[in-house]
Amino acid sequence: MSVLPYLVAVWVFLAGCYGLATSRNLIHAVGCLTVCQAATYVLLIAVGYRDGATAPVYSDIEPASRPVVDPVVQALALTDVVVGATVTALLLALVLQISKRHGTVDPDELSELRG
Amino acid sequence: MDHPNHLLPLLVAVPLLGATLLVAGGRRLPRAVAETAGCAVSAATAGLAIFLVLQSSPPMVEWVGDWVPRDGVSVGIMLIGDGPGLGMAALASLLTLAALAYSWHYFDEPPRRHAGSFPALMLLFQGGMCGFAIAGDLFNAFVFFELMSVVAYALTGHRVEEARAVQGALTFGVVNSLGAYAMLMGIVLLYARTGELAMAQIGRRLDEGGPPDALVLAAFVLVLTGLLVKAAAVPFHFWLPDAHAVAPTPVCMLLSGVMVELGVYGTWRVYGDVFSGPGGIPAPDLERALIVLGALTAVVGAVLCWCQRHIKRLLAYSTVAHMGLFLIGIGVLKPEGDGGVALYILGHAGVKAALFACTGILLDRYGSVDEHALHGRARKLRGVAALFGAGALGLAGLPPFGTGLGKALTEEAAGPALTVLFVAVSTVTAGAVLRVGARVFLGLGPKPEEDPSYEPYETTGSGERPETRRRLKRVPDTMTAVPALLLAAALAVGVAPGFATVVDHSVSEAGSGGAFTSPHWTPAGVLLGLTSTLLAVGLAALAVTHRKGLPGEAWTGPLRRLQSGHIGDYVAWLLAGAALLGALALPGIVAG
Amino acid sequence: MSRRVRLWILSAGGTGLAVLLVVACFQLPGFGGDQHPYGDRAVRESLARRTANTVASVNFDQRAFDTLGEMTILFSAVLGTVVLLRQTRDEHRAKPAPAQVAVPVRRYALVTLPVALLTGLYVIAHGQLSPGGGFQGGVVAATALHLLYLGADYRALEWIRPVGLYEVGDALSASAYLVLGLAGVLAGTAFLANTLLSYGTFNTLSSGGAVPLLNAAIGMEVACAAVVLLARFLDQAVEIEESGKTGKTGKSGE
Amino acid sequence: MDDALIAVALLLVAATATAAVATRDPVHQALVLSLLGVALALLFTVLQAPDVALSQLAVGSALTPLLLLLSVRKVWRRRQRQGRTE
Repeated sequence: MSVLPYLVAVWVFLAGCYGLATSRNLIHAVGCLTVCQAATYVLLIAVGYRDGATAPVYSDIEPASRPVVDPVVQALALTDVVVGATVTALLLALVLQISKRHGTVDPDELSELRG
Repeated sequence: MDHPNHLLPLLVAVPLLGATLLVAGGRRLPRAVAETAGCAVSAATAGLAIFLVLQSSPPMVEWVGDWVPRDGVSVGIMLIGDGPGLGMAALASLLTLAALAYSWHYFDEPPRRHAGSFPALMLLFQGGMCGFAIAGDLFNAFVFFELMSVVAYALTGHRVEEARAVQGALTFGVVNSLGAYAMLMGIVLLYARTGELAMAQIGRRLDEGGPPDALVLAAFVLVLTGLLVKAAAVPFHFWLPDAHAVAPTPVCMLLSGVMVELGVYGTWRVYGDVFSGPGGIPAPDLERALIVLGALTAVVGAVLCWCQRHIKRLLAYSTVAHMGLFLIGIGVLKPEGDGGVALYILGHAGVKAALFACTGILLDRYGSVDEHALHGRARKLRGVAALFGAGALGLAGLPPFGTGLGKALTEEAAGPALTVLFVAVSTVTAGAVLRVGARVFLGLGPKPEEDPSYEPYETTGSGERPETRRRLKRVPDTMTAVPALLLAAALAVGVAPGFATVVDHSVSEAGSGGAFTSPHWTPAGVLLGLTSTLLAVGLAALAVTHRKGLPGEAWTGPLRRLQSGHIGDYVAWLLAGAALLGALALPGIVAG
Repeated sequence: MSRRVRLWILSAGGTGLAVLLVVACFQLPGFGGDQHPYGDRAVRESLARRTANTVASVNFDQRAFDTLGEMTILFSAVLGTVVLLRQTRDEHRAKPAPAQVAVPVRRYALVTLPVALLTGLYVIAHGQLSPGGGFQGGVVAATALHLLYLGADYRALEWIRPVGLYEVGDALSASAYLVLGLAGVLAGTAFLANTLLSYGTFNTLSSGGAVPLLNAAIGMEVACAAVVLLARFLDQAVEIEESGKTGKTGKSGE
Repeated sequence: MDDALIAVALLLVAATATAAVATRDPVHQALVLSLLGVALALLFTVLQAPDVALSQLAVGSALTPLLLLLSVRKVWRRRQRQGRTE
């Protein structure tokens, strides 16, 4: 159990890379990129977890009464989630333009930019 | 101002505020006002950066939000205001200003009711680069790394009606985002081990933890993967020619002139602050990794640079080749090498941006950037020809250009074996640029023959659309003044008395703090600079007189085929590169 | 490069990286461990500034500079999307036909819409106290508006959602965040310093000094940004069409 | 008990992520991705990160799949038009 979350993060990251490399559709490729990013959230939150602790929100618990998990990684993960969504949006906008200009979204059929 | 360090965050805040206000008011503003405002904000930031550079000895530190450390630790974000960081911020700001001035009334069709969007994107790019340059906190560095990347994708794809532009921008976006996520994984691994995010703190905690293990190596590999993707080191480099060849010319000036160099700067910063101690990556391992990758990058970049006929793509590969030289320069881990690379980067930025600016003029006058199609067509542009030629000689490292001084100092630090590589690479890249200049501007030699065997693996430069409103009758003064000023700046880096000393001093003060030397032109350096220039001229002359291309060119086929334009290939290479990086840095970890 | 060669390179690189990462995982501190020096400090500082939700304190006070960068990334991506998905010369707008919506769907959407919108605003407002805040609430509020597309039709949505105003709102709330940061510099302390306002009473809406203000700015920004993003994609999916020619229009060049 | 819950959530994330990569059709992939978003939100909730769970739910399982679906629709609509004119 003590390494399972980390291994899951590594698995998700590499799976996303595999999907990205073998994708036959650019929209699918962008989806795979979001899978890669999901790995970073899992790793972040897993690193900040503490056994038996509660969420770092003191609106219903007395300060210093119980241990809390690391709030810093949660703040970083929040940032990361928003960054991920915006990058996805921008890349999808580019995919739409590719579909208009090249008439395809299959990376195997994009024949420009070689050599 | 009593506390100039409080002004450090303004390097980010001022351009960002300018950008947001431009977008808010952009719907009503006429185009000229929006562009002037963009230039003014960019210039103000550049002024602030230069002011701060002058204050940067001894280096400043700023804790954003006034979270100054108590008992040596803080919960805030640290910014570093030392010579190299602020120098990169100043370089980024000045180049943004140059690009904005160059693009005055540039695009033919600003998006309807969004006159301010292009200058606003440029300001956001400037803010992102400044933020990355002064970041002293790893996660904060990641955030600004993403900011500059995101803006760069949008700017690269700006001409959405061009099939190549959108494809290049997507490739750029996917590869760089993947690199950034790898970097973030590395940062999280470091956080898990040390519980800190400020670079200096992480380094200290690693050193307390004893000799490095596989975890440190994995974090190192992941973080460097992100930075080396940005720095376009082989085999992470594939996105660069695809993106730089298709971006609008003013954006190319920024991408090649400073954004890619920020990858090298980041490598230098992260290694120096995080991994250079006894708990980090041993020096011989880093040297092996950076010198091997740097040499590969330099050779691949130079060879492919020579093979191109699309002029922007040719310049992009020359950037790849020079990135290899910069990586070698910081990889030898000597203060003289770092100082030399700093000067080399400054000179290279001026020269490369000027060359792109000249190519932009060609594109606008003739609607093509193809070396073969333009053969002899630009004879009338005498002034541009002179600038282009001067840029090519600067690229070769002709004294007294700043590139020449930087190259000479770096060669001295790198030793004789690598000096051969430096001379060869600058010869080949400058030779290719001179070849283009001789054919396009002077019409020398026979018109090159088309070789059908290359056809599927070649990107020609024809079929590009001019970027300006209508094909230009006369080149606007701003479009020629900007490259002239940039070349003058590159020259000033080499000749201004004492400038090299100041740069070297601030780099060694920020880095290891090792013995600081007074760099100057040495007879050997001048001789090597002249040698590469003469060789480049010779090589160009040889190429121009051969209709079919030089004999050895057939050998480059397999290398060119690797550059397939396929995102899947590039992702596969990225993983392979990360594994290679791990293998190169492994021996010291196993032994230790 | 053929698919086979790509797979070979991918598996070689992937295997190497996987081995390195898996070995590294076993050297990480065990999952659920007790060593979180930065986290513990952040909790202490958050309580000292009377911010009940420590995550909000990290986001909007201790590491507010990160959030500035993140907000700017969102802003840039929206601006980039607006630029990239602009209507080009060879495209025109086709007015979507009015659509018939089934009555239950309409009722459901029109009832849910205000509830979702209020939930979003509530989540934004209570960011410094309970889980949630500007990001989450902003996205919820923006998505809620688009229930109108389900409930009525695209034209009703366009009527309630003048994209231009949301773009201006996006830019203005981003500038508000920057101006709040600059206030610190003007007052002689540091950028984004949360020392100007009183920290208020713990666990009330106005606690935490500048945290609620920054949080509100982010909430506005995220909501406007998400609306503009969705609007641009809806525009492409529903309205914008290429005129006449099909296929590789961009390649014709000269 | 906690451990079991965490392990289940983790395996769910790994499974949906693998499925998202293996689903080659973009429309189906968008749906699997929104399942991945829910799985991640569940994981973050059991790992005591309600803030992140909430934003993951809003962004990962609603906004991102929506954008993907809109893109698919645009590409598909283009193909339809192209098919009609040819």
